[in-house]
Amino acid sequence: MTFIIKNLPILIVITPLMFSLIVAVLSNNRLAWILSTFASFLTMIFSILLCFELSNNSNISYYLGNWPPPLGIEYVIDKVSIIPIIIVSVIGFIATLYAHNFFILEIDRNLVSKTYSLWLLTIAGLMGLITTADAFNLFVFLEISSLSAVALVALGSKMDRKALIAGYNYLILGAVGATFYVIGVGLLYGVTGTLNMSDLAQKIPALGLNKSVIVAFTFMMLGIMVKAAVFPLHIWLPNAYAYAPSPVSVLLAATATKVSIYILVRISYTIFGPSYEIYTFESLRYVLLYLAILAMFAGTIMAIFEKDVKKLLAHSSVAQIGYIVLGISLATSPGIASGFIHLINHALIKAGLFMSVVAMGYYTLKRIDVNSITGLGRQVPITFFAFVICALSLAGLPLTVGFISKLYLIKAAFMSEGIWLPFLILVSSALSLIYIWKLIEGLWYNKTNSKSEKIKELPEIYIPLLIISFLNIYFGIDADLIIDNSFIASDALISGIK
Amino acid sequence: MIDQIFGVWNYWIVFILMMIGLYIVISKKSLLKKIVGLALFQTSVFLLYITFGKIAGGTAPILTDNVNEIYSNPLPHVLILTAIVVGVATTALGLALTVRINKAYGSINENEISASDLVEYHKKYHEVKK
Amino acid sequence: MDNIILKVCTKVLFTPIILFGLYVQFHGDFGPGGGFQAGVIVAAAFILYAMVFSVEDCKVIMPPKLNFFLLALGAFLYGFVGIVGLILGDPYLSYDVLGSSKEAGQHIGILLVEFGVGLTVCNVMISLFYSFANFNFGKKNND
Amino acid sequence: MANEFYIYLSILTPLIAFFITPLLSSNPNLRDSLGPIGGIITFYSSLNIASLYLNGEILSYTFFQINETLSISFKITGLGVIFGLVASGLWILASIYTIGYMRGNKEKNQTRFFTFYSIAIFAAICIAYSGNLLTLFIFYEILTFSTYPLVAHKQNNAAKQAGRIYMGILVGTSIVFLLPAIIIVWVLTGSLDFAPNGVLKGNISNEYVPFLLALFAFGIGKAALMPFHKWLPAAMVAPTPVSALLHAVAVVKAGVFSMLVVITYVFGIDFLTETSGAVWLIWVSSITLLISSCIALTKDDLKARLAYSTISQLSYIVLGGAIATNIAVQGAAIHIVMHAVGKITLFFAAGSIYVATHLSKISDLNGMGKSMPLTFIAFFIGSLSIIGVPPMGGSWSKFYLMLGSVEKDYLLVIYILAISTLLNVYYLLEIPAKAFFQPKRTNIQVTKHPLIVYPTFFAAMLTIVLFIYIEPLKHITNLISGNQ
Repeated sequence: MTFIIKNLPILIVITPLMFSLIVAVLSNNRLAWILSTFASFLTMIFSILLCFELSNNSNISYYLGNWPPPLGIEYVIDKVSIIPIIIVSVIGFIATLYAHNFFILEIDRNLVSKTYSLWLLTIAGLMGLITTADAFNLFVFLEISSLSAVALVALGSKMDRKALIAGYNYLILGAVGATFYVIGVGLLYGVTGTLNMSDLAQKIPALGLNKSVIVAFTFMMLGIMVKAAVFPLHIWLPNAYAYAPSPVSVLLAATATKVSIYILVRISYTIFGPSYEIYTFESLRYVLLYLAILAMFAGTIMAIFEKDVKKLLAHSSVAQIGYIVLGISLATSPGIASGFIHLINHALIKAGLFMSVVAMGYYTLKRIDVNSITGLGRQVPITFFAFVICALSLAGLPLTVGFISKLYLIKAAFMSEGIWLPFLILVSSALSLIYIWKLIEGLWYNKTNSKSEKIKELPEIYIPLLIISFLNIYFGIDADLIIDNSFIASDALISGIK
Repeated sequence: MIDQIFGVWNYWIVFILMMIGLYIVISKKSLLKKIVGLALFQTSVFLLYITFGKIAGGTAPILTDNVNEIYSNPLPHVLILTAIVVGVATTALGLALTVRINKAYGSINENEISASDLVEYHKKYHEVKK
Repeated sequence: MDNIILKVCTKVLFTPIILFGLYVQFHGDFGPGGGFQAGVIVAAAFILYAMVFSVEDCKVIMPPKLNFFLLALGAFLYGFVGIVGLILGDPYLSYDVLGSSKEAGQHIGILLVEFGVGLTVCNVMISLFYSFANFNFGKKNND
Repeated sequence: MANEFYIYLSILTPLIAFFITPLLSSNPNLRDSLGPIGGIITFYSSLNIASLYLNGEILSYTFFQINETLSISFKITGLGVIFGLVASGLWILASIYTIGYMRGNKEKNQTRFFTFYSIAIFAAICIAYSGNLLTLFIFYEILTFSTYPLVAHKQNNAAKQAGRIYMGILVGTSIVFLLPAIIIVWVLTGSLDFAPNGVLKGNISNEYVPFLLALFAFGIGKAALMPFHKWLPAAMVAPTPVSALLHAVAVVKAGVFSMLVVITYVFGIDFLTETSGAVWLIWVSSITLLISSCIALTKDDLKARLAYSTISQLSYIVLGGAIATNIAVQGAAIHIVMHAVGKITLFFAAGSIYVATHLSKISDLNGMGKSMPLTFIAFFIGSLSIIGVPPMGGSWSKFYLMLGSVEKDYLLVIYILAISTLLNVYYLLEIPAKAFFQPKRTNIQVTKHPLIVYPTFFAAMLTIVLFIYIEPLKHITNLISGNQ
């Protein structure tokens, strides 16, 4: 079994990839689901093994096809990339476990197995994005993950035809973003002659204020900012999350943008880190900072006025991405660490919220909007319970993960920017309470004079949901694991700058 | 000055194609034309890469007995081969979506689509009010 | 299309086109060529057949299910060759261990991988053609 | 070890009640008896904690270490002992009263009500014994969220509106002001633990002290300083036991308790005196005190009047903290007890009037004294205690507050206290006066429930007992600011 340990960095990518090809040709939907669950389970096991491997050495590097870098493609797992790997694999597993009931309801029966194939392909693409240390290979995985994600989003068209438009917009914007990125990579390759990230990092500082590099940096950042849905490049996100099939919303909301933010960090700190003073100008940092603040408010305010609950959560995602980017744009060790903390925590929170909301939609067989949820809470008490926990976690109630991330984010903001920034963060999070409360209140209050019947809740739906809500509380109390690893990651990134 | 314009004419072509493509993506209302624009945009990037790889007078990088032969850098070509595949996939997916949109909405014009969504929304709203 | 000349020519040309595709495929080891080109050439044979006869006729010789299966198989082959190398103790996608010597291993590996690429490209082309071929681009059909 | 057992006991009892109550929904008698039993156990352990504290033993217990500087831990402080005694002692009374009220009023969803009632008590006791700002904040928020289902118990539109105001102000202020204040303390001092003479001294430059104190003062929305007082009258839509719990025992007391804790254990009285960072708070709380008394005059709804009276009484306590002398803080701490007992009497009385007659307007109460003498006598005694007339307990705290302001030469404060006492006399004594001396206008059916009337009367008696039996309380309050 040593070959498994030796090849873990590639196994986490090819396991879902190969299984997606097998699943695609199956005709039995249940078998497809079982195989997908198995594949995502294997991926999760491999990721966890990788975690243990990583505790012994600072990074694991893997040469694809035995070609050493900079010629060949290198896969690197270090203390930073392990965070999104764990997020994607764990959430991916839980979401796959959760997906089956929804897919057979929301998608044409003969398309279900192909849907699973796309689903695994998305996971594989995301994993590849995280592990690869080759700037061009990253583009390929970017497209693999986003094309399969677009197809998944568009599959929601059986329930609502708007899914097609949402998918189309996602495709166009995503393709433009990816092309921007690839222009940047091309320009960098033109001046340095290499595509390996660490090699790039070594060669760029020697070039000084080269215009090609500046343009390349801008293009790459812009391209990834589209993928990461950083305000104002987020417009594809709300519709894509809202009209996608339910499990897809869960998966994408919890993982896709997180991975893109991770790449944003990688580009600005790993590739351009050593020449930080020259290329990651103070001004760019401030661009990100102000965009993040705008995102916090714009996302929250849009969410307050939104009626459709899935879309509301998507708008809130925009705001939460703002928090993460804000932490990262502080460019201090506590700042980046708080960004990572919120990266993990928000994945847990949003996965839980989307899971409970789509479960309610599944039980009642209709789109959940603010008016139709009245009194639903008593019909589905377990789901409601999980929803309340995750919602309060989003609001940042103590003893939940949301509180931990808020605590560290505010501390970092206060330490580097003074009081005005924490104040803005807190005002926006107080505003976010409005839409959270609107939902909780709506679910809790009874419908006027109508006796609602209890709906039988399915264990295969509520068990993954309860796992997620438990994690929301558990990591809110025993936050050591997340906090420590985030600080290790941010220290590793910061040391690249110096 | 002349060198700035004509000496790097290949970059100018890349640049012009890129801007045309991006302009089409942004300005055209037809979903089909947007995809055409996107394809043009991506193609301009392929050209950019190939321009880097080309060495004046170079041949295909195949090993021959002549050691001193000049050959072009093969890596950008390989990369672009991948990028072309990705581009084809994007275009195919975009076209497939356009086909489905046309089936669902009876139009591929952005304005008409949003208008019909608006009509749908209002119908639903009135049903709720009744 | 009811042109008898086209039909006869297509029937005659169908096999040579595929043969040419295979030539390009296996020649790709030593000279210009390879899976991408070969796949497109083979797909062209099927597409020609479908255009001259009809898409339904083409679906008889290349059923969509088989098409999709081969598509997945090609990609699977690509990945699987990599896994074989991985099991034999080298990194993923390393073909050195496949044969008796390093060169022989590379040879076998590239051959198989390119065949997988060819298979996938060919079937992707055909399935793209299938999905767009029969579509009515007029106004909304009231079904 | 054995001594720390009392901390577990007092904290876990309401928590266990919280978990058991939903299981007993089919057996109302057993379910309802959990409250008094839990109250007695908690009160017993609080008494033990108090006596241990008086013997000079410092109990502390770290429940969970989040990282080196953050932990959820409990530590017994002088203020905590007082608040713990108040919360657990009045829980016994309130829970007995609640049974009578809920049954007499035939409320729906009683199980849910009792469930959240016990979790609110749990949060209040955890606040009392919390050993650092983080623990305080955590249970402060839990208290807010757990009382929401109680406030909005009726689940109609009025309850919905009130619930929104309640949550909006309490959670909003705590997030926007309190949390950054705590984080600023964390960044400045590197720790959040309470220390007998404050932790901020030497860590913050003097000109920022008023600013930080303002973040705390307005962040602790439960202390109902103007302009963040609106939630208290809004919460009046809740059933009366909830109002009693909110206004006398748990929520508002948690607010002023947190204020005092911040002033004494985070800033430190001496440090505040040195920097005179709390002077502005004296005026803000004085203004709150006067304005809310004036508003109370205008209210005809009995519970609304009591709510505004509560706002003004809370400001006494904040004022005591703001004066920042040992005696004033002592007075404030005593006032926590006195006001709790006094106000719970008034609310019990208001609730029993409502259950018996379904009247809530003061103008309708004319002449009711004859049909419910015990209730109105209790109301009268409670009012006297709030006003501060000996031999009621409330006189002690006012006495200490005045002493404190004399010590610091705040003569204006004394005038304000005097004026507000006059206002108190007017708006509180008007009610029993009307009930006893006005002719009865309407013929109203009066139905009494014994579980309501006796706790009310007992609470009234307690105010007198506390006047006589003040010594142990003085002992504890003497120890608050650390000088033995």
